[in-house]
Amino acid sequence: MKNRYLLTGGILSTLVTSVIVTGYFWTPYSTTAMNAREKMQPPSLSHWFGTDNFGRDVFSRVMQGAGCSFLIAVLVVLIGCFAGVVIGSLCGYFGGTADLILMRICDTITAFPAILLALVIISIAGSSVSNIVLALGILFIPSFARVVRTQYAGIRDLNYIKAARLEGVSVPRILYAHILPNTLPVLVPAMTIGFNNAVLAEASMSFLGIGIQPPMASLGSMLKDSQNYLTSAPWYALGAGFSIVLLILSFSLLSEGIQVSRNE
Amino acid sequence: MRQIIKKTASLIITLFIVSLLAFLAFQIIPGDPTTKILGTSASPEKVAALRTQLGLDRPVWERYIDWLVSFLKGDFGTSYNYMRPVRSLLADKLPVTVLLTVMSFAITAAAAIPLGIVLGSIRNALADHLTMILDQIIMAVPPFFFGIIACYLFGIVLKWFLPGGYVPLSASIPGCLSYLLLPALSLALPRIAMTVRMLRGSIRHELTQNYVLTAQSRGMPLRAILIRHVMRNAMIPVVTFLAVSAAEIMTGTIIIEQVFTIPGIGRLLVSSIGNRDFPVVQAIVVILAAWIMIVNFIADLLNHWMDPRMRSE
Amino acid sequence: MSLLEVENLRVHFHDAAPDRFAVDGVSFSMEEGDILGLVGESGTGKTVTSMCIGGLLPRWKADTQGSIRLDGTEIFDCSQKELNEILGKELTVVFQEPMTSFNPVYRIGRQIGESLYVHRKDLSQSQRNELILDAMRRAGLYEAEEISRRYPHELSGGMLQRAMIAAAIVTNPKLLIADEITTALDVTMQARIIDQLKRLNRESGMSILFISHDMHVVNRLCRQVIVMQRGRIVESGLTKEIFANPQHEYTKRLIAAIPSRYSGR
Amino acid sequence: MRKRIAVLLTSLALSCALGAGPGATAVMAEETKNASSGNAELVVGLSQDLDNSLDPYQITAAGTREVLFNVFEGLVKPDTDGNFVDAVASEHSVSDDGITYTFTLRDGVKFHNGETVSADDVLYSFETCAATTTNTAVAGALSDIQDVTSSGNEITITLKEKNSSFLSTVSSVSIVPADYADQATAPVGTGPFRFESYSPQDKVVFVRNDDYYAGAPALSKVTCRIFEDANALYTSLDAGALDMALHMSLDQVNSLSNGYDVIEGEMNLVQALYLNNGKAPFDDERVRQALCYAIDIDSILELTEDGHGAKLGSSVYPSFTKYFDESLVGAYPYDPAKAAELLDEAGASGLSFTIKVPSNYTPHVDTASVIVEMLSAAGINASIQKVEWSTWLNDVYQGRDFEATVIGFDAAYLSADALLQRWVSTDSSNMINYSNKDYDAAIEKAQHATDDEEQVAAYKEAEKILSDTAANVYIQDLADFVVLNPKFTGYEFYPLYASDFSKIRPV
Repeated sequence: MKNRYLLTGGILSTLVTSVIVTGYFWTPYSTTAMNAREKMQPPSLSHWFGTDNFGRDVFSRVMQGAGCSFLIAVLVVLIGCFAGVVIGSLCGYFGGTADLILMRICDTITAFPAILLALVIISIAGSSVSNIVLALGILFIPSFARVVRTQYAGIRDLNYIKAARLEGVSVPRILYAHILPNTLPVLVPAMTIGFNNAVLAEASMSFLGIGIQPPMASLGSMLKDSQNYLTSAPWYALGAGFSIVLLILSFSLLSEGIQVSRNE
Repeated sequence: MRQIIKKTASLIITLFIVSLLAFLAFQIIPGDPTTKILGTSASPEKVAALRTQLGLDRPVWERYIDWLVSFLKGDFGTSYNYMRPVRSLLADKLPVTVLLTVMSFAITAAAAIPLGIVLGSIRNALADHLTMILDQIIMAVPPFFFGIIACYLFGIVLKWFLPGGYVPLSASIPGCLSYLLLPALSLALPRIAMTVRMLRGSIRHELTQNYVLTAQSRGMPLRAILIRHVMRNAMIPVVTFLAVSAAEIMTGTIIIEQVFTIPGIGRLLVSSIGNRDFPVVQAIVVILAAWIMIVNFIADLLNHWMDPRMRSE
Repeated sequence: MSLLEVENLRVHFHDAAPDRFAVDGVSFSMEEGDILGLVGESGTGKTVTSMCIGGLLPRWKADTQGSIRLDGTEIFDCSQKELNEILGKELTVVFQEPMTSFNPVYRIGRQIGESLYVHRKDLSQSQRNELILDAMRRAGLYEAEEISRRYPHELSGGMLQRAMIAAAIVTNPKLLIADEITTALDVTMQARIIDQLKRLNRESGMSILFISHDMHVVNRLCRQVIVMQRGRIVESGLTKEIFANPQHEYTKRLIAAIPSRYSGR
Repeated sequence: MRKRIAVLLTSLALSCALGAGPGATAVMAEETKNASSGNAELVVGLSQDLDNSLDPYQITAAGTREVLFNVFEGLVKPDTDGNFVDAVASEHSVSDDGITYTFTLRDGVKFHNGETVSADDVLYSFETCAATTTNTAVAGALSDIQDVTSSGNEITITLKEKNSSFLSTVSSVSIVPADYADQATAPVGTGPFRFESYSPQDKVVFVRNDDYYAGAPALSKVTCRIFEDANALYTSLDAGALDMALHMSLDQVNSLSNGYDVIEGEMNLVQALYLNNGKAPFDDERVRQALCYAIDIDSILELTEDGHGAKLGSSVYPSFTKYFDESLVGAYPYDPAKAAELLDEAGASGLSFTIKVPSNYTPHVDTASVIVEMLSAAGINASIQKVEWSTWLNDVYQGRDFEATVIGFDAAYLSADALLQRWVSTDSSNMINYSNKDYDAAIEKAQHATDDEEQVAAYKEAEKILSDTAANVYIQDLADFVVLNPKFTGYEFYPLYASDFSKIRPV
């Protein structure tokens, strides 16, 4: 059965990534230059997504905004995943008190309202991109840790692991050379879901006003600013909103495609 | 039974840690509640007087213990910002958020389960691909974006619903419920998509099991097999997922209440953090954390009850 | 008029090659009280034949020709509703894998009573319980009350297979199809199940279509036997005669395959 | 089986959509249905929650003072032109030497709880206000009172020394019933509207005061709905759930699609890029002047307010005509070259600094964004740090831990003092650490000037010093838009933060 998801997901994600990468170097218009004459222009050939209340080209800002959201989401997933794997593997493999303590910490993080934790970190260290990534990264550790923990607990007792142990293979090698590859079929989808949630989390933080600082803009902060001009310049909100949807959709379709082709 | 005791114990410990963390968080965040109360041009002596009155000058540990003792006795303290006991504030606002969460959860279950059953049991390739794409798209739409667009479309353009025109339950039951319908829907949509996907996959998987063949060989019609046999098994992972999403919905209300101007504890939490209103934030943080823990706890219990294989462990 | 008449049965799977037939022109018949063995290596169309008789082959998977008459009614002409009247009442099936044939979330007793729930709605719950316990005892499960309250994962393979048999005989069907039911069991349990089936046949006159690749088991249980190879019947007749002097090369190999300790008897 | 479930689903989806329709609008219509008959009801949108205490002497937030203007009155109260007219007092007179003020109590004035106002209530009000008010400027003015005596319905106040703006202080002393304990949660005053109920973060309701001495207002009930999210307020207004909204931004007004009337006025505040004069690099006057030259005020107005804002040159806003000095407006014409030259002179050519700005005030955030963009064009590297309101109050206003910020200062009560006293070097709320001896002397002279001309001249001299020393980069008084349902008319702006519901009446 021709794997439609892999195809559409693949095309969409390469398209989105290429737009984002070009966004880092070049954008049709400067993303910060303001000019009063061009305020609130509807979408036209020169401005594909129209202009905002300062006369800036929305499409260029969306390109950079997407880049910013993408960067944050990827970094957050990396932090969450790396720390999650370390914690999850230790808990899953060894169990006992380490498992109890680390899992309690994870429970606390999940139970803690995300916006309060994010606010604490940002008010201590200021709201630069790195702090937002740190704040969100911490929030994402428990979900990865739990997934990895159940995987390790499952694989820990399989015979080939016992065999490796008997041969005197060092624990880290067992953990990360033997068991980790087998957790990938579960870890990869968890990472894509993590990516989606990271994009949404960043957007929500910006929506509550504790995210990216102007003049830099992420898709979330643009959506927040655009809400004011919904009736007079709907293209501003729609441009930002649908870019978020496209960003998430392309990568979740890709991961769906990978999953479908894997268990075919 | 032993497991239940162990779980409740860990739940209580975690709640303690969460409340402590929230308390410490406020020592770190800059901003002093007295400025909000006394205003910007208050004289230093007045500020100091108020700080002692509110007990803000005592060491952190002492204040935390005091808060804990009074909290357990049911006295949540008085809000710095509204000069009213936190209990009465929450008494007004908690029901609103709970109603929103319950409605959103009901919509999720009511829409996702039948849809999941239908999609799980029919063998139509086109329907499969269509719903798969639809699921992906709905899951990609951030709830607050859907909220904004819904406000614009249904509110301003179609005038079916007046954004910002929240009607309290006491004033008119239909008015309140119909106002909360759209916010509940924007919270529920992504979860409906996820639940449908999971339920369809689970039913598909169960249909291939041998006990279905056995039931067929007993002359049982497909519909009876689906309801009596397949559903009981297919629902096990879905029930856990629904329980967990009940927790996510409650935290999701924080943003949705801002978009739809609903006077619930979500909005109160955001404004209280802004106003550095410790007692209110503490109370809400503990309530939210308790709700998340309890819901996960119920998910485990449901899991045990529905799946006898788990019980023997 | 015999209990079961199968005439020129042909089955072709949609996803198989056009000329490749899973069952290529099989005909045989069974009388009341017969125990007929259907034997051959795996993949020779034995199970497909039994599935057709049981009306369990989904239409969208394969198309079928020929005719199967059970007690006079033509299976292929029946609508699903009519089929459901027969299945579980006139004819029941026991499958190979006892562990997975049970629904993991329900107790054994309730699942044994499923066909009563479908066909005997007139009975009260207590009457049904009586029938269930009686069927369990007839299938060799003597502490019936206690076992009926257990869950499938709490019982051994042998006990589960007995429970499946109990479930099959609770409505006293005319024909029981046993599809490789001993394959998943150890040798001692196999012998007990075979004796159980013999006793049931003797007591209730229920005819059994026994499908297996194990000639030894067939030899112990079945009066007549049909040998199948690549969808066709290569030899059929009384078991004693076939064992005495097998005609067809394939039958010889099958008999030779029995481990020496059991041959003779 | 499939068919039945499909039918269930479509009916579910339909009920979702329709359910929202009739139910909601029916309820809302009822609230504004009887607008035409005698008891018109108005629904107003507030962009900030009310203060914690509604006690007139404890109010700090401008948004709360603005609404409770309808509930509390002093012996005298300001009118739309900024003069003081008689309110609870029927007439008032000032002795030639400006020391003794006599007020005759208007007879028959009733409090909202039905009691008639007595001289004792007035004495009690002055005492309690002096003791408990959180506003240091008012407390300071009241401390100049020698004594307050009453005989029958005559109240005489004698001052220690002449204070030309004492009438404005009298207007800010709201007359309250003696020994009434819970003003904080259930305020009682003499104003045209009576307080009915308040539920936090939801709404506050005022009802008409039928026996108001100057005639009962046209509106029978005013419901103020509270929004923290400006966008949600705007959407609700545009959808018709509100009849009136205050302090809308120009962009919001331009994109309204519900055909409401738009009334334009000034916000009556001084928006500027306030520079921390106590901290490098802005302790050097030349660097501050360089910024003044490097920022083109006209294009800020163009970008943020489409030219609607009113330019200003110092810490007094234009609608305060008596003290506004027109000549200071063009003091620093846009001249990037001169700015660069001044920066080199001061040895701060590679200047870079952060602007801390409160995230909940969109107009100030927008102005800061424009400034950053403009300065980067002139080689000055400025960056924005949006902070929460509480953090801004704590770090910037109280802690003075900032380099630059964009905010607007309004007048708590109608006097130049309320705007200029703040920059006296010894004042506790001198956020920008401005210390200039000539300035302090000018303010001192103004406060104790014997006659009006002398006082105005002294205040203007102080304003000039602020401009010459480039204390801050003065930008504009933001345009203030009030949006009103065409079913109502009569709204008028006041020269201070107040919105008078008693003037509004159905068409």
